[in-house]
Amino acid sequence: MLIFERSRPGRRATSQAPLSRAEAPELPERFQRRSAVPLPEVSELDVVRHYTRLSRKNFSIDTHFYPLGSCTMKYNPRACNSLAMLPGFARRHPHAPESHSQGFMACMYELQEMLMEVTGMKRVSLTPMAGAQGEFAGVAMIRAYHQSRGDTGRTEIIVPDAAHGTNPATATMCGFNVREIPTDETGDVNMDALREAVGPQTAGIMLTNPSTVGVFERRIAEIAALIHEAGGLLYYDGANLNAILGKVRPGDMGFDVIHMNLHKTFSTPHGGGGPGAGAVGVSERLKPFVPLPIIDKNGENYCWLTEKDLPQSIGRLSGFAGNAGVLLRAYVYMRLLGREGMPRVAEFSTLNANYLMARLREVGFDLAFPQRRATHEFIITLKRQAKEDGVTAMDVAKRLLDFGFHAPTTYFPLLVPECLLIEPTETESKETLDAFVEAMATILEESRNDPEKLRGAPYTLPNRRFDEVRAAKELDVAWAAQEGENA
Amino acid sequence: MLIFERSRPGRRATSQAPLSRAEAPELPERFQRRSAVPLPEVSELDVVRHYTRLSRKNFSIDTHFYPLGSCTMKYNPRACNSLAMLPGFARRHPHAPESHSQGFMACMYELQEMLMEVTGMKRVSLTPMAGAQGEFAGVAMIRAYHQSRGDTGRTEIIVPDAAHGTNPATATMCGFNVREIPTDETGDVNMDALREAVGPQTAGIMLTNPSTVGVFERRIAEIAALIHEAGGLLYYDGANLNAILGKVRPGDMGFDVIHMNLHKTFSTPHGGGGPGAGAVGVSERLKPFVPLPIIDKNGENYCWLTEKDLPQSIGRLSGFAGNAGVLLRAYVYMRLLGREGMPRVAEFSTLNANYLMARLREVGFDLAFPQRRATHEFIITLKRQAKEDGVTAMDVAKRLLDFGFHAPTTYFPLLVPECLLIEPTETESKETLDAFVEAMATILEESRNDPEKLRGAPYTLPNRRFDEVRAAKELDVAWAAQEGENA
Amino acid sequence: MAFVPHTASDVSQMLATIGAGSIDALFDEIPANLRVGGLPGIPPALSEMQISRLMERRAGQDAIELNFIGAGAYEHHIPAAVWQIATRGEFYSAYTPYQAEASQGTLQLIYEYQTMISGLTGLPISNASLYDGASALAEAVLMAVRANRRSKSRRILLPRSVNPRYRSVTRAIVASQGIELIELDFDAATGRMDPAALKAYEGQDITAVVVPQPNFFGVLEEADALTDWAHAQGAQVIAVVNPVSLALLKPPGEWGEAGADMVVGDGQPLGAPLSSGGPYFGFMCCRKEHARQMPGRIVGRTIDADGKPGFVLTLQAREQHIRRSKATSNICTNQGLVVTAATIHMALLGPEGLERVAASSMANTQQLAERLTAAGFELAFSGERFHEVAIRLGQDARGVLARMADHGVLGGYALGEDYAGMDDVVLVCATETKTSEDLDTYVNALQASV
Amino acid sequence: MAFVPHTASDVSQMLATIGAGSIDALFDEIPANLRVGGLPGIPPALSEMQISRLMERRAGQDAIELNFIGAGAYEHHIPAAVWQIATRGEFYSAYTPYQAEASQGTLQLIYEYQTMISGLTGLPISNASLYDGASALAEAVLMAVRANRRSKSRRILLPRSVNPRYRSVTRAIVASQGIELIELDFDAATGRMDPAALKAYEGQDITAVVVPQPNFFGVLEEADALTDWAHAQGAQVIAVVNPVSLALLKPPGEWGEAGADMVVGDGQPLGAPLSSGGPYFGFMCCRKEHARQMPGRIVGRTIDADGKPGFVLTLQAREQHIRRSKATSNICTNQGLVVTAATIHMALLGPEGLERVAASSMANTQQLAERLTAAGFELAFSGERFHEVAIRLGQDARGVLARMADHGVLGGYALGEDYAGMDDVVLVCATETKTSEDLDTYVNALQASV
Repeated sequence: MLIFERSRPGRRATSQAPLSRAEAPELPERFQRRSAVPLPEVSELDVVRHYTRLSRKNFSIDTHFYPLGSCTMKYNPRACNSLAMLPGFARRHPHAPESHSQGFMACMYELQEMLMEVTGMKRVSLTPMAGAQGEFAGVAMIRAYHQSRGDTGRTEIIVPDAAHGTNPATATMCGFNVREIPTDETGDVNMDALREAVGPQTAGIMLTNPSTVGVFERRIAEIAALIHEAGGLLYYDGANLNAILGKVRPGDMGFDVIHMNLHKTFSTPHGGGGPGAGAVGVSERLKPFVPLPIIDKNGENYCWLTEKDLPQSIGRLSGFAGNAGVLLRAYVYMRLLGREGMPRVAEFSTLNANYLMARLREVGFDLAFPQRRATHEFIITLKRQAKEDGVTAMDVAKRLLDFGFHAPTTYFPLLVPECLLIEPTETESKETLDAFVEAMATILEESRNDPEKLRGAPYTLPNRRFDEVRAAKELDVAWAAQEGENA
Repeated sequence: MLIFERSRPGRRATSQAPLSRAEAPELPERFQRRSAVPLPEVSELDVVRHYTRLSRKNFSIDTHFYPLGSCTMKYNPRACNSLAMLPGFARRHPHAPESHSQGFMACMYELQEMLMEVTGMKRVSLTPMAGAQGEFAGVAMIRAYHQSRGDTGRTEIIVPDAAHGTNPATATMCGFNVREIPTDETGDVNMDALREAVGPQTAGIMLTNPSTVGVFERRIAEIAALIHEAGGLLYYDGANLNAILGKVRPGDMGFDVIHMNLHKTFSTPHGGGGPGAGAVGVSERLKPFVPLPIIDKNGENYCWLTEKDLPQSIGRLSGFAGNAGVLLRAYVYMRLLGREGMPRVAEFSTLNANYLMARLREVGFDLAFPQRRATHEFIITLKRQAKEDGVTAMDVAKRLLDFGFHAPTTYFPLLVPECLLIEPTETESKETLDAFVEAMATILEESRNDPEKLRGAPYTLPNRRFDEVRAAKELDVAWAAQEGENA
Repeated sequence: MAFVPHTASDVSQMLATIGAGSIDALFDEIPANLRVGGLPGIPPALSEMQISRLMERRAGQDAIELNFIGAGAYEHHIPAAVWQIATRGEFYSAYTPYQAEASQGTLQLIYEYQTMISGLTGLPISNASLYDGASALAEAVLMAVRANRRSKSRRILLPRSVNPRYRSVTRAIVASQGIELIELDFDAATGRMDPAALKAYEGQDITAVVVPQPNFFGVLEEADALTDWAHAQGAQVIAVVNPVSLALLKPPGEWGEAGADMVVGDGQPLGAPLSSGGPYFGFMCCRKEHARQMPGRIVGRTIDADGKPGFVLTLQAREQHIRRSKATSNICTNQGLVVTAATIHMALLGPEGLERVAASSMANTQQLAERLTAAGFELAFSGERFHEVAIRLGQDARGVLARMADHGVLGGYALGEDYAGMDDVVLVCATETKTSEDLDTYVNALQASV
Repeated sequence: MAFVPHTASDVSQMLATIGAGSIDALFDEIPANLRVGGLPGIPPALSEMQISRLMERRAGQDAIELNFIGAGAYEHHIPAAVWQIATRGEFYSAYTPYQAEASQGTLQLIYEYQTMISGLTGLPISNASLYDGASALAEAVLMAVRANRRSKSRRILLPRSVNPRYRSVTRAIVASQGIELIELDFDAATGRMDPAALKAYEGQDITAVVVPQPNFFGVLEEADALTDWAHAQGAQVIAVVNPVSLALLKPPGEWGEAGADMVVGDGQPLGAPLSSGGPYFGFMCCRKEHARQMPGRIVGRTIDADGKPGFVLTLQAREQHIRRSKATSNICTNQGLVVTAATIHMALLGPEGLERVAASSMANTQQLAERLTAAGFELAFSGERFHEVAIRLGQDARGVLARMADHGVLGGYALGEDYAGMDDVVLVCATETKTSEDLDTYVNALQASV
């Protein structure tokens, strides 16, 4: 049932608004709202009960194992939330003077410093509000760099075919043409294709390393040299930073710019789709171009650097200074991990992935890159099952839900047919992984003996499989009172 | 699965304790623990996931309608919780000096004052930690009063047969004999029996008004006169105060002492069984005897009154000053209701009960006291169904769970056979009551057509009906590691 | 090791299964010369107790008593229930609802959000939110270029009365798209868009006109007239609004003859704490015919295999994970958790509650303006206002504000930061959170600081 | 009307169904002369915003910087997860789990709680908690009288080294039961129970002996010897313990030859905030043979109709709602929500965590004691300590503490409140929450205040 269907004229959560109507100045009629404000009229208990019940229809890390490849669904420490929501932080106005912001700014400055240490970059800006905005900032800086040198012929960004969709979309938004290059059969970039693609038109390359196929790009130094020699820059998509934290740094690999998904590696909550935070780090030559504002330290005092200080900046990407509350959560998380904890993230997420990969191979699944180590994630392909039993990756994903496990990422990367990209993260225990393997083994058996069952899954959730075509065709994106029907 | 079954040697929620082992002074061996500390060894995610999942196996007000008679399961405003947990309150040590406690003490003083206004009593002590402790305090004050007058022959407390079990149990704890008197067929006290019971041995009477059978005791003035003339005192069990808030006051009815269940009338959370708060109020003559401490105001300053100030007090009932955090929640609730909101509580809880009673009668249920108004609760009896269909009140209660409604109170009061005591509270909407009636009507039909179905209920919860005899006989109240079996 | 559950025995069993001799061996594909030995620049780990104490100290250090700054972020009462429910693990730690069957909680909530926002703005299609109001404006400009197929000019009229930060962000984001952003001046007397400034563009090919309501100065624009003017030029209208104001102000969908074509704004006033500027969320609504040009996620209602209604992410073919370099935007995340809070917040307020919040905020600011003029200060603009007012101090505002902060009052935003010639003007906001005594405190602090 | 959902149309429909003309008519059975017209003494309603501001001001007014008071309530780090989970609606707003099938969350949690507490104390049967430590001792005294059938005297030895508040509460609660509470003195040098005081009762009929460990002064009693002595007299032993100390100290179940018979204490140090003295919870454990004498709720594991294991409230025949005037106690509620928090707290700490908390608290107090003796102050007692220490100040402690409070330090508890001749002694506690700098702050504040 929708909250609107609980609405009754005149019902109110009385305590939540001023108790009497204020005498606001009368506005000329042309400014006034004539139509009713179409919010639901409900009691406080209605609201609490409705949304508490709704929440219970979700899977979440706090309730379920969530092996979503590329998403790093690790445990979100509760302290990160309560400390970021402390009244002094929650009530700080973004335009509060520096004199009344030193506590907050100290956290942000130290976060910048820690992210530099972790990535090997020379300056960090925290302002991008999501991974995709971080990517935008990164590619915009590449553009600004070439422009600042009068190097205007560089119109292309090279992107591997396995890249996240955000990579080509971002390159387009920044006014570049996208040149795709294929992945070789071992999961690395096809070097011949890359050599062919590189030229004076190359502005840069966007890489994820470990790549989206779950392996470490072994020839990264060679690639960096190739691009740099051609006058291009290297962009690092930090989606998979979790796998290498404290082990190897993008700056040391030769990258010029990187975005970090703090909601992945540094465990700020995914919140059902956001907010994220996509801090960017740059090498020496891109320092003048970082998005604003950033925080500097002047003696004992923290201060903002803005357009006056960095006139070559690509500018501002958010109304104030990014998703500050998310950044505070990441800061707390990093301090809890500390120097000792950082490399453990890479170690145990990699251990979990390799263990899970070995176990799933054992029970009969096909690996996409059986000759490679897993990084913090790996891919299985159901190509064989699709052919032999008519069962798809989607069927397996949906059936997993019935076993109380969130599905892995399906059909990404696009180049592996019927694939499941599986990332267990370091915060899950061996027992959980073993239980997942058991469920997967059962499903594999079902796929042989009762494929129809898989195609009909899930069975135990609030809904069965949805008609997505209908959703797009008969677009219904807002409730209209007259419908009156229950949802 | 129990948390202990998730335990693995060496697993830890590292962030939650000091990061290194302190050099504590070495104790002589005779003081030292030799056995292991048998707590589970689990990760932070294990704990969060385990208890989040456990919580989802509960019914609660935030998720379900809870028409539990005598329990006043109304909406618990979330602000009451967050304000009581403000750091300045949560961290205040109970022995903090008065100079650093004026904020807290102001709330408690005002709470005392508001409770006096609401009940018509002359002094309030907030210290009892639950309804039963409030009862104890009340009866102990009656005892102390008679003793202070050298009136030592009063050995009996009169209790109606419909009373809560805590009433006779309390009288016993206070060293009195219990004299039970019957309820008449209209739900009032049997006056003849009362007259017969009253005498020079009468220390007092314990009454709930409205009574536990859901009706207002109409001859309360007559009863008060009778008891007072015999030299006894009147004790008011505040369990049903919700029904009369702002309409009629125990002090005005002639009661000498009252306990209030703040977790009922003033909506502090039931928390799965507590904590409660059982403040007591007294008439003029019992003022010297109230339990300690209480708060007084001296000019602009709040101060504690203790043994020195009230040497005739029955003493202390809690280590400090009662369930202060619960009292803060009640204080916030009362301020949110305010002068206007208080009588609404009585009005709408009574409206809801009478409406629900009328509707349930309409669909075929038998009322225990069909000739009476409901107060904030009422009783239906399934005597007929038990006889005709072999279906019990327990069967109906369990079947209701399958419809997503918590069961009403069953088999209380004991004098009505196969009874359900139903209290909807004022915070539930007409739609919820109508849905409940619909479920009850369906169950009534099932009881005629498929009584077996009722006897087997519930079907949709984590467990079917339990073997309670086995629980008591093969007492298993703590997990022992060697069992190893899943729960 | 914080948050890592592995015991020594787990590790050895797992390595044996993998067939690796050590955890380190799992990194053997990384060239040795690239490996780092450690991260000495990261401080040692803290326990939760230690970081809590540090953060409490820092948060306490920044606490202020009375805040009268608005300028794009507004202090409102947020019901306790809002974040207590939004931070339930099931909302807080859930992923994007791609697996619809396991995400009906989030999906239904977003559908309800879309309905609420669409109802407030008067335009039928809402997405599931964007990052913030500023970036939402940038996306709206990009969308207008896609949606207004008749216009070839890629010229956008962007009044200077639009929040300066929104203008900066828009500039940065559309920088590489060949779009011309033309800034229009405001009338120095009224504080609203200068009708004369429009004359110059009469009859030209304009892709879109941005109309803020209220504008950055809190002043109400002539939205009806501007909308009709824009449509007459074949331009689309992008409204930029404060969602709380829509309880009182005409919704953009009803502006002029045909209504605005798109509306964006920042959802912060609907339940997001000020929180140093984020996370907030940007909302965006459009006409039905432009739904497929919309950036960001959209939730739709459909039925499942049993014919039971439910909710899914829809029109995903617009998005980057499907369409890649041809997507409507590179946007991937929405601000899900803040949208969760906002939806609960709006449900708790209801129509009357939101109206009372808006009216009280407006009344308080009006009261403050009256007391300030009574105290001898001058209002900078004569136009009708919502809940912000620009005050002339007769001296540099920054210095005055610094002195007011020492009195425990954050006195407003210095307009000189963004507008030449306005160094002595402060923009002040008094929402429903302010009492009459607070307003007096403001006046006293200001008088003590000039 | 706050929290009342009824619309005008609801009311008229409902009244029609009832057949009543008005809501007021529903109160027609109440004698008119008893009715009140209103409650003028109650202040008008506040909105949540208004009460929030009031409470924040009052809470802020009481905030202190450093607390070194113990004396029965101890400051420990409470993991953020504890109360975030305990206040989930499903725990917070649930009723007593009488309907077991709809309460498996709470019931399993209590079963786990019972297991943890029983493991800590070394006695096999735990109830689901009592109100607090003080009232738990009173209940234990009543229970000992029921359980020790060989003893007829109803005489209880109650050392003065037991928390004075626990003694007051016990006196108040057992007042009408014909029980004699005999107070035993402590040794002025060591601070522990005086062996000479026991001599007088040798060979007498004693029902029970109360043994605090650590005692109110933080000093460790000779629990083994006391237990054996008590058992030799046919008396039962009631242990009163701090649960955190049990990570290091011998559990009462292992005291002497046969172990204590009952153990009680206050669970506050296991996750309850100081919160002005409550809500905390009392725990109580006993031997298997005394289970049916236990007051309060008990959860047991059993099976359901399908043979599936699950949990129920058991042995309810002891309780007042069944047994009425013959119940083991009038107790009805347990402190469910605090028990919920404590169970999560103990699970998060685990054995090593709890040991570290205990050891750090002990080490900090030791450190403080050393710095104070180095600064010239004298320890009041020579006995071994857990995490509290009594310091002689050489002048009235109350005055010193008041001056320390002005330095932002709550310096401890003045023992003169309860013990004649100890006006110059302060009882100080430094838990794991204190840093080395905090200890210095204490010493400096004390030196500045004497």
